[in-house]
Amino acid sequence: MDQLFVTLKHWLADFAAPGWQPIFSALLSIAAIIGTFASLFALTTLLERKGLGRMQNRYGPNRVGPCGLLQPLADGVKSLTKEDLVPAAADRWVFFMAPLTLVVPAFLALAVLPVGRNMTAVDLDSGVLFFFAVGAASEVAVFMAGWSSRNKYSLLGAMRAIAQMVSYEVPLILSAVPVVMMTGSLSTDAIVAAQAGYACGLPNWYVLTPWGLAGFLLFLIAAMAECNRSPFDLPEGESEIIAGYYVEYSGFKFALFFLGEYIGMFAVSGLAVTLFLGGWQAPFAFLTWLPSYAWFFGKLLALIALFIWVRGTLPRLRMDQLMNLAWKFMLPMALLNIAVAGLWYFTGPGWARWLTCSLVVGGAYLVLGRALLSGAHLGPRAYRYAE
Amino acid sequence: MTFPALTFALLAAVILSAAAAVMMFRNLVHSALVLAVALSGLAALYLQLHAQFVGFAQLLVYVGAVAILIVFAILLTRGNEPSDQVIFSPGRWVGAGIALAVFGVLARVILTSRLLAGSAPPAPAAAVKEIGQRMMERYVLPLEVMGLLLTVALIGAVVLALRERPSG
Amino acid sequence: MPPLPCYLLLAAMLFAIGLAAALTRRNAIIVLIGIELMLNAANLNFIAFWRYGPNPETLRGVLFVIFAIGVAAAEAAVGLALIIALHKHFKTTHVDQVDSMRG
Amino acid sequence: MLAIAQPPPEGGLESGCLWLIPVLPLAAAGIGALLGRRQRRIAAGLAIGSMLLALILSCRAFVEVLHRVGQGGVARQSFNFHWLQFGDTWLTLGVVLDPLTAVMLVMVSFVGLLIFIYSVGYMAHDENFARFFCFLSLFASAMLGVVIANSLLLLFICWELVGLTSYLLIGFWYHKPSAAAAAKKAFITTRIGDLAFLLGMVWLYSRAGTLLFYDAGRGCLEWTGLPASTGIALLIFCGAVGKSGQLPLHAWLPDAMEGPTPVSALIHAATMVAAGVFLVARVYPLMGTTSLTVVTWVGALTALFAATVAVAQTDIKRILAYSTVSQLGFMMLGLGVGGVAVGMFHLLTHAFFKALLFLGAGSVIHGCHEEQDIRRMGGLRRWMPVTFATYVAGMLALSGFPLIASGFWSKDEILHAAHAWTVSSWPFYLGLMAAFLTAFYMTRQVVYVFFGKSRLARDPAIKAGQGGALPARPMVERAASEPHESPRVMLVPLMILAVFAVLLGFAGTPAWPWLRAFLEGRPASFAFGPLLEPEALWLMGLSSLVALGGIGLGYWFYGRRPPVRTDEVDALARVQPEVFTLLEKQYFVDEIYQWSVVSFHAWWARLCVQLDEWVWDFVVHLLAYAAVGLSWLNRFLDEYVVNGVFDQGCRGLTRGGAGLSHLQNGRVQRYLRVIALAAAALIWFLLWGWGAA
Repeated sequence: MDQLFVTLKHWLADFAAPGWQPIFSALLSIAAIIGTFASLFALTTLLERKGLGRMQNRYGPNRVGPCGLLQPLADGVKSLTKEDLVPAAADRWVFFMAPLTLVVPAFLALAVLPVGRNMTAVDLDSGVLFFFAVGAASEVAVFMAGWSSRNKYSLLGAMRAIAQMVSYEVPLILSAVPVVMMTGSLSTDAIVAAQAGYACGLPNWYVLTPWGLAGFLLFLIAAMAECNRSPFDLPEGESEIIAGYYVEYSGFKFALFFLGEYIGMFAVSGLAVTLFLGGWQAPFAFLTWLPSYAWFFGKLLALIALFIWVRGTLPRLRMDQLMNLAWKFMLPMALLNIAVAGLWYFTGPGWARWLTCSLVVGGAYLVLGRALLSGAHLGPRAYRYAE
Repeated sequence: MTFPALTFALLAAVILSAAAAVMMFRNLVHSALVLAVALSGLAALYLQLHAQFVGFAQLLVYVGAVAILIVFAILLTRGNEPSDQVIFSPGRWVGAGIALAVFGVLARVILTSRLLAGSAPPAPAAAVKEIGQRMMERYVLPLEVMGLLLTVALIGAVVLALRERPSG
Repeated sequence: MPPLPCYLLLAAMLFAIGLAAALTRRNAIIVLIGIELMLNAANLNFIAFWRYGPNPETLRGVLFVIFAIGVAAAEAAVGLALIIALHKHFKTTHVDQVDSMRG
Repeated sequence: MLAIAQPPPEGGLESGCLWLIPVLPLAAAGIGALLGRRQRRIAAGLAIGSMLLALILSCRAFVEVLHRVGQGGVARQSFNFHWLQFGDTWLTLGVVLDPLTAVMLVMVSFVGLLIFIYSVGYMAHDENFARFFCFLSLFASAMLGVVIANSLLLLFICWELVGLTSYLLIGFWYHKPSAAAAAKKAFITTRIGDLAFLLGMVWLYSRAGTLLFYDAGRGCLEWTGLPASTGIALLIFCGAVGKSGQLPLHAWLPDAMEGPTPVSALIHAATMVAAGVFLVARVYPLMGTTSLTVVTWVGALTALFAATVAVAQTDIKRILAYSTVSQLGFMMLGLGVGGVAVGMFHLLTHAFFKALLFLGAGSVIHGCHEEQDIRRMGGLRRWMPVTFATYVAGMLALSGFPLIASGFWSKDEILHAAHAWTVSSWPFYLGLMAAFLTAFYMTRQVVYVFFGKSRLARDPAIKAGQGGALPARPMVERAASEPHESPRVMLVPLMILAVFAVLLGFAGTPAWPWLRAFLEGRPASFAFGPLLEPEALWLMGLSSLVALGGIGLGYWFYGRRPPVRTDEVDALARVQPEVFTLLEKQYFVDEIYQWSVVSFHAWWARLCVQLDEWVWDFVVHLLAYAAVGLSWLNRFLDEYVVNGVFDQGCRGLTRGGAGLSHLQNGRVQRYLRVIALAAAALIWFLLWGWGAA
């Protein structure tokens, strides 16, 4: 059961000509990944809309199919059949390349995620680095989209998005560093393997250590900002810059953007699962009978749900708040987290390192948070009306 | 024509054409974008040469940072409209000639040297662990200097790009 | 033709193109891009020599390239900042119009 | 000093962290130097904290030495480390811990700590508070360095540092011209002695080949039969003379009182001037009989001379300064006649009670609003009882009040030794007279300051500078407020010092010569025997008689009818006016120096000027005229021969420069092109040379 898909793939691969087997199996896994995550994307859009609807006290989509289950299908058909507008002043080539540049790296990033036991598409020796490297391409894509469509709003949105992504990439990577230090490898498989086993009933996940917890939270926040999710969705704020850098996109290209964003979200949360939540490992020893990929996707969906929840809950940040958060809070916090991981590593096992590390992390959190909030005015805004 | 040779030929074609495009395009933004293409091609070439880490680092640094930086610079210097005036500097032919001369010298060096005529040795392993250990043991001083340099560059860039004093 | 000279030739062409870009274009940003291209050509040489040269296990080429990439990043940052300052000061980024030290 | 961080090859735990003792205040000084003016609290805290730590470490060292002495083990452990290498010989420095060092360490750091605390109160209103404490810590570290040095060189280095800090602190109020002058005077005068010291050191090195005191049998003090040791010893003694103001180099010490009072107490009474005595004690093994005789005579003469001068002074600090000089003379006398223990004993007791007296004087000055002239004080015991009590304790100790005062025991021991001296009996009598005078002038001062009626409020302005008095201040400033008692932070150190000034004497009574035994590395034993020997009794009786006599005479002169008016003629002056004037003018020593040394230099300078003007200038002018003539000749050649050619050359150059300057147009790309072309050409040339193609 656990190895079902692996065996299936091998069985299929045996049909190929002997010289072409590696390429064939690679194609197989690519197809599997694309299929899985594309359908997951469809599912997620539905979940998001319905969940938000519930949070905002309204029904979500409930017309197409049984209680709106077929809504994604309808959307897909609609976006495929819509007219594909290209602004007259647009820079055609760039305008056309932008969605592809966004989607392809996103899918590439999925390749290194171990979605189950022996179910990593390519196990690179420097997988995490690969992940961030291809993730970097999305910024170029955003710029291409925003700049090529010759629209002030989209250019502004692109600029905002790039500034935000560049700022939040730093804490994102830095918060992943402690895990790499602990595992001693950049390979995602090795990282998952390092979190195997259980201690006194709890799994050895990194999230269950002081630095791991801090890193996980930092990583989540940075991830939200990285894929422009609320509350960091300034670049796409409908109310401010009508949907930001893809204002001018419509039809299938728009769908591609949408897809790209969601795939990016999956990828980043999948990495979070891999780095901190023990990948496909079961949380408790007595639950290991469930197949590993089930655990992976369960955790993934849980994180997605968290994202949706946050989106439904928190208001949008201002630009200065965004930057302050990135540079004045998360960056120092992540740096200190690295140091704390080193401390953890060098002070041998025992309650002492628990105490010291949690004290350092907590103290830093208090100090930095206080410093961050010291200048900020968080009270209700004072409206001034014109007489 | 074997598989590596094929990939090499393709990548070389991509890289060279992209680089040439960088030089030729009127529109600076296009130049920047194709520069990103060329550099990603180089990264792929590194991968083919079994330098995985370097390849990904190249991708991360150049596509993720430098290209974006260049684009920002272009937009900040009003360079994003395709310039209607001539884009080449006076004495361009001299420059091109010199570039050609340099290439000629290099090519002659490469083609006439007898040291390079060796078949491919087995692919060396550049495990990330190895690189990290080397960096921490033997090359730790360069590493520190590098960190210092980057910090200085960061501060210097900020200071330079600050608004100019009215006195200056 | 053995692989190494191919890589070296490619690097040489890349270098020449970068040099040409740096020598012939008016815009300072393209000059900078040309310099970046030349740097990358050098990096390609390093990697190629590491791959096909003697005792690759020392990883010299790789490490050198890593450091070179870092330096290139710093150089790009400072250079672009310089160009921006230049543009603020001279209201142009054409290197042939910026030929005096006093504004 | 940091080189000592490696574990010591010889000696126990203390030598390991002995070097910390001077380094702590040094660090405090270093940090203090970086502080801003505003951060007074930090500066004081640093200085005092470091001093406290140093004191604790010193006590540890002391206890350890005590322990070892008690076991009868070797009482000395030294620890040396290489400092400089010339050729194949290493110049070695080191630290030593022996009873002498231990005692001095505790004394210096303890008195220093008290005075630091005191200064917090005294300097409270000074805007250069932080700087002051920085200097103080620097001084403390240098002094401790002198104490623990095991190498004459290291000792000399710290010695010079001490001199420097003394200069800085005397001139602390450099805006007062008198202070600046005094600082310069102190620096230069001591420099004379230090020059001799340096010579002696070099000589010693050339003879002994090492400057280490103790080096496992190879140190220069462990050398037996060192050739020319007398000359060396005398030269080194000159350094001591300069530093602790013996005749004839005493002149700087009284002027040094221009500095803040804590400085006078710490440097010019308790520690630095004692450094000279300590130096002699340290190199005692080098001293032969001849040099010891010299030491004795210098000490005895200084003691008497300074005591006589002190009788006639009217500046409260000046009196104490001269008394310091005379007490230092006593110490030298003790060293000369009685050996290390005798001198050191008086050094210790004196350090305490003289610091006490100075701090008391400081408290008085503070209370009287910076008034220093004792003729404008009086009756102060009403206003500042604590100061009065402690001051009287110090005064009794200094004037050797029998049995209870520490000064009595130490001075008695010195006299005892002097009496037992075989070479001559004069030093004994000189010492007796000095002791008598000491008691006398201390009584005079106490009466002037504390008894009678206050002469503060109402004073007819004394003419400025008369009788060494301070220039009179405008009435408004001083008549403003009554004298007041000083703050507690100043009083507490006074009390502590007073207690020690009384009690310390019992560490060296003939009955229980603990200190002597300790310094000689023997466990002490208690026995009343020596106390009751007839000769000892007789001497004790004599010295107590002398002390009481001095006090009595002083009271008879001044105490019966304390002066009521400021411009009143001194009681002694009424009896012996010209003697009094002579004393008041300090035997005109300064004037003598002025007429002899200074004026000689001035004369010499003038002579040089004359020579310069008449002889050399003449020659120069001669040559100059010749040169002018020649140059006229030259000019003709120049204008009509050379210039033509030259102008042509210039034009050529100008054109060439203009041509070349075209290369340097600010075009970056052109430079780049040249570079690239040159690089290509270079590669080509290097690989194939020009011939190939």
